Amino acid sequence: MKRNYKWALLIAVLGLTSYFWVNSYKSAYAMHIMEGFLPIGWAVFWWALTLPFIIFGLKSIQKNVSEHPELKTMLGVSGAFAFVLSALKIPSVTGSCSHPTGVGLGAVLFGPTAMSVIGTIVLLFQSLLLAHGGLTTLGANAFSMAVVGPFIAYGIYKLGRKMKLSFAVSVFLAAMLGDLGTYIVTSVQLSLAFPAEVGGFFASFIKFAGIFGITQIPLAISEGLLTVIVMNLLIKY
Amino acid sequence: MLKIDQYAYINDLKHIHPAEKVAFAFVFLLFTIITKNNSIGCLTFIIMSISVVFAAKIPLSQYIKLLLLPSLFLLTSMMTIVISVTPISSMVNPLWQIEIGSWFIYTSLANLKQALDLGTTVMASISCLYFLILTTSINQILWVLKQLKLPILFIELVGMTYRFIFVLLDKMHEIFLAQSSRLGYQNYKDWITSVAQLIVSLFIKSSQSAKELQTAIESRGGEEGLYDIEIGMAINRSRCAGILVVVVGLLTISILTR
Amino acid sequence: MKSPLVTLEDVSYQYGDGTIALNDIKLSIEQGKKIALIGNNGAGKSTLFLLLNGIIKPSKGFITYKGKKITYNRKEIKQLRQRVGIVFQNPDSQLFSSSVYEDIMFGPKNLGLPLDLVKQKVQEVMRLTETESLKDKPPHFLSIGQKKRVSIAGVMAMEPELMILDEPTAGLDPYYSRKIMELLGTLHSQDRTMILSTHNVDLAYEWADEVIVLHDGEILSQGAPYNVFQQINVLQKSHLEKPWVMEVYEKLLETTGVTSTTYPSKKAEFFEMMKKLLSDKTPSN
Amino acid sequence: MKSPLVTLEDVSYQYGDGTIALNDIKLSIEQGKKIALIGNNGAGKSTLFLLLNGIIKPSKGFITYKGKKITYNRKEIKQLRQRVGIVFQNPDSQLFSSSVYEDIMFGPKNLGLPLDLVKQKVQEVMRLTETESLKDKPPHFLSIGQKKRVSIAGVMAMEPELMILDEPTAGLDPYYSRKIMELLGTLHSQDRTMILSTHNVDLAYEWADEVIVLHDGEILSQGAPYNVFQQINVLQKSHLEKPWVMEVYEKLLETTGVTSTTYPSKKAEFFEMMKKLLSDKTPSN
Repeated sequence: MKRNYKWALLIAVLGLTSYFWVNSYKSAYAMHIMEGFLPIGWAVFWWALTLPFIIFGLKSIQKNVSEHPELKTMLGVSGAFAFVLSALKIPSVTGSCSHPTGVGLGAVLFGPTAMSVIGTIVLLFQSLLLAHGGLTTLGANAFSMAVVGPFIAYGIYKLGRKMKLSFAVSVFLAAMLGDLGTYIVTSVQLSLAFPAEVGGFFASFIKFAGIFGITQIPLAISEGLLTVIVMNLLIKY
Repeated sequence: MLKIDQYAYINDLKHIHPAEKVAFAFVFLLFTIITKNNSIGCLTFIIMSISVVFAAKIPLSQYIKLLLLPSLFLLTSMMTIVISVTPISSMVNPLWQIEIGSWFIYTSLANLKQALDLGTTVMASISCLYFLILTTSINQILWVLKQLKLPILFIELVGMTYRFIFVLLDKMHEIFLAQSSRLGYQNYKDWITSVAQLIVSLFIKSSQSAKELQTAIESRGGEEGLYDIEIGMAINRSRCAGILVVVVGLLTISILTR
Repeated sequence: MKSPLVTLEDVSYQYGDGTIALNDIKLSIEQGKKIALIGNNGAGKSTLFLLLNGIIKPSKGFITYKGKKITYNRKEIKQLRQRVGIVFQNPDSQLFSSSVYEDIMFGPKNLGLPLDLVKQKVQEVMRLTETESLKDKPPHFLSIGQKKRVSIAGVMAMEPELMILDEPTAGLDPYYSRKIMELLGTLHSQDRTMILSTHNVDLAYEWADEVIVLHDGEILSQGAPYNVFQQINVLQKSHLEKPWVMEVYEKLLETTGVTSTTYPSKKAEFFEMMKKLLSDKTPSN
Repeated sequence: MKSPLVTLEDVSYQYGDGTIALNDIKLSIEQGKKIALIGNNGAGKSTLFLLLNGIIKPSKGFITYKGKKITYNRKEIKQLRQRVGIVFQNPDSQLFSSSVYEDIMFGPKNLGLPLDLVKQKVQEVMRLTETESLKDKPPHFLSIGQKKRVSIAGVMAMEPELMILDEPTAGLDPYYSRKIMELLGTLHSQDRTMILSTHNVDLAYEWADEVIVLHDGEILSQGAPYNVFQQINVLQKSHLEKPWVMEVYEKLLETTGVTSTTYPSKKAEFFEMMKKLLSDKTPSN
């Protein structure tokens, strides 16, 4: 276990190094599809796909709130917490910045249904207060970041625990694969909107996934690692 | 603390009714996205930029900084669209190409046009978004969301999130200073443990804040109507007429330049 | 004798984890008084406030309001929360709306009054607390002194009969502290009882009609400031100091050998008394 | 004359949004002093502290440490942060680790010392600050007085030459305030300079060798406490009051018609002087 941890740390340091080296300027937000980027048809399509999750999430929160009124303030503050984490700009040694997205953390803590609502609100504020992402593209961004990411993270976490993986490994995989899932869905969304002339969707997907992978894969690893450390600290409390 | 939020409260259009601002921004935004017409795109960008800089009096340098913000994503995506790879056997009509083994790396005219159209649409669209967020405070946006009859629970969560963003940002800054002054964040290993400690510490404080907020709300006798917003202003008829004229104008342009 | 506004009859409160926050408290609060509640961190002040406002119920004993025992049905709780207002110590968790105006409006609106009346009340407290110019600002634009004033306005707007302030001057510099205390002076009236918790014995001595010392969930003393602060054993037990006006005055009496049972209640009064005392003693000068 | 520990040479600091927090500050801090920094909310105290610790750089002017101009290379910044320790006002944000022990260890560990030495230092400061019994507790379970002690221990463990405390007694009741001030008494030495910011003029007057009054980003006055607090225009401009010991003493001189230029520096000393003064005036008694 001790050895594994050292290895994980080594890999993480390597990952972080390459991530900072490749990408010295804003990258976590690179996965926010900006305003006007998606053709109107696709924008509507992704909204339509996301809305049921939000409505379902709101319904389940409403049900719980009537039993525990304090849940509402807890979720409201959690939204702010997730936003602040995503805006966390801490200059690291190279002078670049990192932005932990906290999708995995949120999903493991609050469950994926509540996260789809909170995540959408966080994305709304990211476009309103930070100009990251957009309003017409909010549906698409919410689908990848507030729906798919948390569901994957939560599913992997539960699966990992069932398969008797250690807590740390489950959390790491959950957070990392949640991030990767988000990145793949975004690539899918982009390539559906902009299929290649030759090879169509698939060729385009390879291009988008390839080019964003350079920044997103190291980021997913570092986020996975960070989430493990955070969860370990949280358990101590 | 957050620049955009500050401008939203102090800009020169802060007293214009939010419904008008939202309508103005969305009319242009929707026309831009739906028509994907370059002349509409350029017109939108010019009108929005003028409104932001001259009407709302947002400093030009700030506006340019904001415009550059999504450039990384935009340029990466445009490059991805422009450059294609295909087996040499395929039939393409490239503008430019190189051969590597049995593959073509090439750029076609259609790809180039698609990328440029995309660039125009995106710049026009984000100028609409910037007009909206730089002139309309969250308070006014909450009012709009309420008029759109979104679920109360959703609006309440949005409102609380907004308020506590600033409380927690303050706390995060305090923790960050305390850590730095005791030599946190000095190298990679310190960096990641320091960030983790900061997140956990902030999480504990968040849950405390939530409890305090709950007590404060209850002590003032209510759980309902947390964010009933009063907009102390009326809709201006001539400006509404102006927006109608814009709609007709944009419609005409999109038909003429089809 | 006036009938008391609120009484606590052998009230105890125990938290879920077993901590006993208040232990068999007997307390009676008279209408129109200015009461300073003094007690260490963890003495049970917050618990007492939440009990008075009906947020929590006593584990043992009961509370009466204007002679009527509180039974905690919905209507009574609502009424109680209107009549007893709490200004919490941390204004950051007290203010939750997206503008000052809406925050002040929250309380009166919950009372179910007609909107016109609500607006009129809000206008009035904004004038009283000098927060009109802040009306459209979100709370995070305010300085800490302004936040305090807005928190007070939000509670005032509900027109409580009993107003509780949890360390209203905490975190404020002397200038803002004085401003807040002046504001509390204007807000107090025969119909409005005030309870203020503080660590500052000098402030308590100058401001209050009555001082209550709470220690480890029990009331050690209740009475006029100069009476309470004369009880050496109470001060020692609750780790308090004597207000300096009293201490210096007592020293002065001791040094000059004069005996007196009246105490100066304000700094200015003390200087007057000192002058008189010394000129009596040294008529030649 | 001793050479100063730190000097600020015409230092200004302007925040990103254009606010000028400090304006052309000239300041020299001598080794081994106990300095009280007094200033209202927003006077620029926090900015000054962050400058001394190297977290921010002056927009204009420069800072010297032991006569050497600080150039802000990595090594120097690290050295500066070790030599100048800040205990921030809000212990809730100062304590971020999951246990008291780890929190105290955070600073020395970051210095890159061998683990044995780190542990030894932590042990020592825990003894000094009486926090041994709290060792394994998570910080948010502590009382506010305990939190303060742990924050001080965390900074002490880095063995700073200059120790800055931002309102160390804020939010504490009189008992804990006294405890903290006693602790600061034991921690101070000829090799350890201390700066303490406070709103409490009485505390500043009794504790400090030197008082600095900061107002609106400028230094209004610097000097021995009784000198600074005699400057009526400084007090008025910065909305401060005179320490009561001084005020009462002056009134006493005025009433008795005695003139004197020496001031009592402590409460006990004042009472002595009062006794002497009055017995001189009224020898008959």
